[in-house]
Amino acid sequence: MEELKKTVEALIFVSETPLSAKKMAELFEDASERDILEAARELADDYERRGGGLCLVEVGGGFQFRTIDSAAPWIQKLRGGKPASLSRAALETLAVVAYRQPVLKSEIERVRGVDVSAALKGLLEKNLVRIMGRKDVAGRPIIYGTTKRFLEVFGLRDLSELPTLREMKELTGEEGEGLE
Amino acid sequence: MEELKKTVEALIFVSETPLSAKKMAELFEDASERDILEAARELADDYERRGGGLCLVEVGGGFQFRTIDSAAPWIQKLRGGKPASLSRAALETLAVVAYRQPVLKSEIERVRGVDVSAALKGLLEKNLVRIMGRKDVAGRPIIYGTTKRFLEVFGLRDLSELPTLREMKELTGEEGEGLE
Amino acid sequence: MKEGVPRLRLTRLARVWSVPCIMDYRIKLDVFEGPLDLLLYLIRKNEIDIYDIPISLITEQYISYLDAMKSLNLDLAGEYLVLAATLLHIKSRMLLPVSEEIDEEEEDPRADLVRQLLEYQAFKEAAIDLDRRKMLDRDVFTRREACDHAVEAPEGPVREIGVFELVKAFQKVMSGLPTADLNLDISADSMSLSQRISEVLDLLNERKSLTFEELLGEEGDRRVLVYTFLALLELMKMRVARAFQQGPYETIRIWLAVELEGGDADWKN
Repeated sequence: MEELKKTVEALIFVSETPLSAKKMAELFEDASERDILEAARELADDYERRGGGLCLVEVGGGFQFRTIDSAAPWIQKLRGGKPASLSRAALETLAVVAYRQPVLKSEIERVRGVDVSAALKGLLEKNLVRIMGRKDVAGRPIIYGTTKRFLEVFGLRDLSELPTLREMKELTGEEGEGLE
Repeated sequence: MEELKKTVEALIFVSETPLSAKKMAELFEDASERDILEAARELADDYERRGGGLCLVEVGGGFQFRTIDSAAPWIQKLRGGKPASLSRAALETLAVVAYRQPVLKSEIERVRGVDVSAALKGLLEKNLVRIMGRKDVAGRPIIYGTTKRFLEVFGLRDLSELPTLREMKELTGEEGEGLE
Repeated sequence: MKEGVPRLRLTRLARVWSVPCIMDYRIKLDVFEGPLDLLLYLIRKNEIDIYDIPISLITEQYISYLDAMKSLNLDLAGEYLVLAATLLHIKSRMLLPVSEEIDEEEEDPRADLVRQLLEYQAFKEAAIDLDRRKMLDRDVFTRREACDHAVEAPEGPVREIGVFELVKAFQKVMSGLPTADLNLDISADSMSLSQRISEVLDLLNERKSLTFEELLGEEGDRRVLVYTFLALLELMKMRVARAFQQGPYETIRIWLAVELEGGDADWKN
């Protein structure tokens, strides 16, 4: 294997958060961001073709090694404790923040029709949502948005990867609701 | 790749310490320690043959992924330039300065209940806190405040964008609900 | 709550809807995420076209649902009652005779509610989509650093920190103080004052002395004007700044009462 590709693999492996090609490029003198991006994507292909227990994904603006999902039950057994999971209230609140950001609490509450304080607080604590600042209107309400961690947790490269909101979809014929 | 081998790879990857075949065997009902040992050694061979940036080594009675030696200088470089997070003491001191500025050291110490010299020094060095002046009283104590860099790190336009305690209380007031 | 539980409950709910009993209502209660969710459920259950909701029927079912919850002494969030009132209002408007001429221009009384329902429905689906993704630490996992305590490097950049972490830290510190000290009223205003104090200090440090007019004249904004004045008072109270006036009607001049620390760029940045 080419030296650069090896090093890129090692760097992504040791990084705690998704590692961007840009950041890696800062370390090298004789490799461009483009070379690195190419090496990393080749690696991702290698892992996919190999079909092992690991995969290399592009997420949150960088690259990260992850386990395949079929291994999840065993990993949970190894680690013990409950798997991380979000309640419906949290997921709905998160969805509104993700699609409507920068967004005010009052707007989230208007959309969901309920008080969202507790859900919002939980999302802030989980570092999925962040405080972006204040809006320059009377009362200067706090503006919320999603974090990089949000992209990482949901395996998104960036916000544009979120599926389009099916806002005007007909409701009739939509059966089998509820979270799966 | 065989299912057991994939799972073994994923398990070793997520384990913080070298993972023994014995411990893995406890997770499976239909795989013996011997099967697992075999799968793990096969994996180690695969990685060696592949000659990439990672290797699977048998250490301390278990298996662990490691980066290859030749990547060490780059990893060090990556870690060296890595933005450090603030310790709890630093973050708490910074919080008091941010919310109570212009503030004296004695006031920060009264609030935090501990000596804050070291924490303040660190924050001054990191350019998050600055000396705003001296109070014209006996001893001419130093007045502290936050810097522009502080605003940058927290992504704020100005200090008035900081959430107030009341706003946070509104979020945290409700118990239960939301996330689990 | 375990994953998958909501779906299970909803299925069960659909099955038992026609035979209400205490346990079922209890189950139903935490299935719905609010009044809109309940309304969507009723619409779906009755196989109604959302663009043409039979308001009487839905209102009746919605209210009898609330009654059932009340009779069980279950906590009924105010939001449920607000929607009940909205439904009754729409119902009464639908009963009014519509004159032919304005018929075209006047919007269907249900239009707002339909829009709200459709919007909520879209986000509900988006939430389901999110939940279906491979979620980190639930479906997929990454390596964990063996021991990564926040060790402070004396130099080097600082990681970006969320504002929430800072407030939490402050909350934690304040929670250790007697309530008299809590001063929960740290408002956006006092933060604006801090900001202005810092700016006035910088200005004084740069120029050594300023006239009152120069200081106030910096910005035209009335709010800033007030903060500037308050900042000045605060600085004088702290005995950092002093104001002198030669005589009545003379210009007021502001001075730094003390030398600021050297010319170190560090704290001016």
